[in-house]
Amino acid sequence: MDEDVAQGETVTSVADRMAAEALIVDVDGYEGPLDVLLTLSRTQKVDLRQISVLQLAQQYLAFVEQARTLRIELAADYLVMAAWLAFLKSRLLLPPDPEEEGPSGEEMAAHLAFQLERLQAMREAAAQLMARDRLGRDVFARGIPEDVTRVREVRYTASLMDLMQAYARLRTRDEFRPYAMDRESIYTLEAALERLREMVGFAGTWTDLARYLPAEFMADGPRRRSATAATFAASLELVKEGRVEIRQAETFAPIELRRKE
Amino acid sequence: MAEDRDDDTPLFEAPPIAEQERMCEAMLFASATPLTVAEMAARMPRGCDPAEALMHLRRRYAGRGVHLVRVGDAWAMRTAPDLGFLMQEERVETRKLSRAAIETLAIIAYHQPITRAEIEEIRGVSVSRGTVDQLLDLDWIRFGRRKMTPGRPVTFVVTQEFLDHFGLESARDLPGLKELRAAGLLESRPAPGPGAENRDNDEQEEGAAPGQSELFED
Amino acid sequence: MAEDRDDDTPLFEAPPIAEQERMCEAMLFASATPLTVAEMAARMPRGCDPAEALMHLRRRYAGRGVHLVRVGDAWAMRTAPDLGFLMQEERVETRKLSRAAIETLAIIAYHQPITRAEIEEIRGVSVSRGTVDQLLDLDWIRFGRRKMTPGRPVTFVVTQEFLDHFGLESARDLPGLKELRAAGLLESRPAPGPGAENRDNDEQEEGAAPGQSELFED
Repeated sequence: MDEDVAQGETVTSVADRMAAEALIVDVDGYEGPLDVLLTLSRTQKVDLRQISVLQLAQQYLAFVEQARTLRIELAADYLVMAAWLAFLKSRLLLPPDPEEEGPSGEEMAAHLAFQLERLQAMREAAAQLMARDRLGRDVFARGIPEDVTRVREVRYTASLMDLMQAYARLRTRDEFRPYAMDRESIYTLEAALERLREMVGFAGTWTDLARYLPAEFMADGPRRRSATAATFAASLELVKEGRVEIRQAETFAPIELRRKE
Repeated sequence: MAEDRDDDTPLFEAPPIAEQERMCEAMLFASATPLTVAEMAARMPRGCDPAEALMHLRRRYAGRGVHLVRVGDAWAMRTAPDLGFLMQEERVETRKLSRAAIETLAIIAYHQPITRAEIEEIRGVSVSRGTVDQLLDLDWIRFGRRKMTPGRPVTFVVTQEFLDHFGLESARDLPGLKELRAAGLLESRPAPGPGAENRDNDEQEEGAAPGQSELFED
Repeated sequence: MAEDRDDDTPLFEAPPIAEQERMCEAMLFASATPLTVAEMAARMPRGCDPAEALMHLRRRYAGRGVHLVRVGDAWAMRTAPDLGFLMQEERVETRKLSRAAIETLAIIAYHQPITRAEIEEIRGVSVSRGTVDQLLDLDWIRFGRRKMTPGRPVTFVVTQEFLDHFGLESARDLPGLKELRAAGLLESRPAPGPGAENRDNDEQEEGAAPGQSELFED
């Protein structure tokens, strides 16, 4: 018994799903809301210029409603169009309010009719274009472009696509660069030692450690910090070697160096 | 012989026009792609006037199995369309274009230069990147001048290859162009009402690459 | 009209000889190989006599810029031997630009005016002299104004020939990074990892490496 029910349910849901899928496919067959409107407008069997936009709006809203009852997920632009048409419908049905801002229902309807007519015209133009005599199908170019054996010139070519792809490749490459230390902003202990050894010989009086930092590392934060750390480490090394004395009056006060006589 | 020559006259007399016609005929026959008047003139002896020679040549090939056709500002020899049935072996199978691609191509041809946002406005649906890619790949469209609107979006225009493929002398010869223009269907008409602002924003977002345009500022 | 027809006469009248001549002309023009009389006959409507049509065609092209010539037992159209000098430019070998060259060119096009050091900064490798020389040789880049930085390095800019070759009206018409991404040429998203957090959000969006924009601030 239970099994039967369960089976029955499965069957209906499968059938439901298939029906729904058929409709999804159908909706997918449309190239957007304007395409749906254009298709619906054909049922009116009149010139697009004489079309009843009100009737069309109702048909479209019915289409969206049907999709909703069948639980078809419509893309956002279909729903935006539905909202716009509902608004248009209200404008067309209610007597115009002179206080109200914005375009009249007639203006909006006229624009929609224009859009439909323009899309229809472009479709027809596209069909005419594709029906023309086409190179390689109806009309043919020279089959043996002649090569005359005299000048042999190497010409380098590249297409715009090549150019853009090259640029895109360059601009995205950094995003995938394996992590590496950026050596440029690092002031090494070796460099600091070398510099301090040379300079400290002249420092007979107590001198702020900061004065020993190389000028080119003073400009921005990370580089200055790197230089400060390296120079401080180098000064400790020189203290250990017995070549300088080091002092700091209190916490966070400047660190000072003096040559050891 | 040349009493009233002025100073601009070249040292040597240009070949007779019949001879120039032969030269154009030979060059155009040998080339599978269209040649411009300037390209032909560069290869011909000095003082030649390929433009005039081409007029003669065109008349000579009228009604023949091969025609002289104009493609933008270039010229090419092409077989007469009514004889296409003889060329089964030469036929090249072209990739089938999607409906979206065909429509997008027509919209670009009839409205050029046109931005992506404007194409979307006409089709009422977004243009997938594959569509534009395919048309660029076929060399049927290229990038045109940027539009002087906010965001300075790039535009698309059709190419000489497009004209050559569809047998058009110029984009002005597109079928039905005059009628479409007379009917006002090629004008860009802004949508009235609240929808309008949204569209504008879209366009801005579409074309804007602020960092990039700064790069191009001098 | 056909009183003395015999039994071999086909059901349909063969096209007039002038029409057959047009057919042979078109086939010989479009074919990639010389064609024999039998091959032509096989393509033409029944009852045609290409051998006779070819005699007419040969006479028509006598003295023209293009001749009908016999190649073994087949026929082909060839430019007149005296006009061979016009075909000098036809013999052009085209080669793809190297990756280094196309990258360098792209950087110059997008960032001009730009110094060699700045190009190297973006490419992450040094730019060989041959690469720059090649681009100069092709007339695709030229020297721009010197930069007002220490050493006053020369800069590179793209030329009119570059724009012509790539079908651009100005370098400003090159699509921006956002448009490249929309066209599917820039698929990647910035990889999360060290360094990424430090980046300016906007720049990340644009796909720009930090530091790079600094380089181009004047």
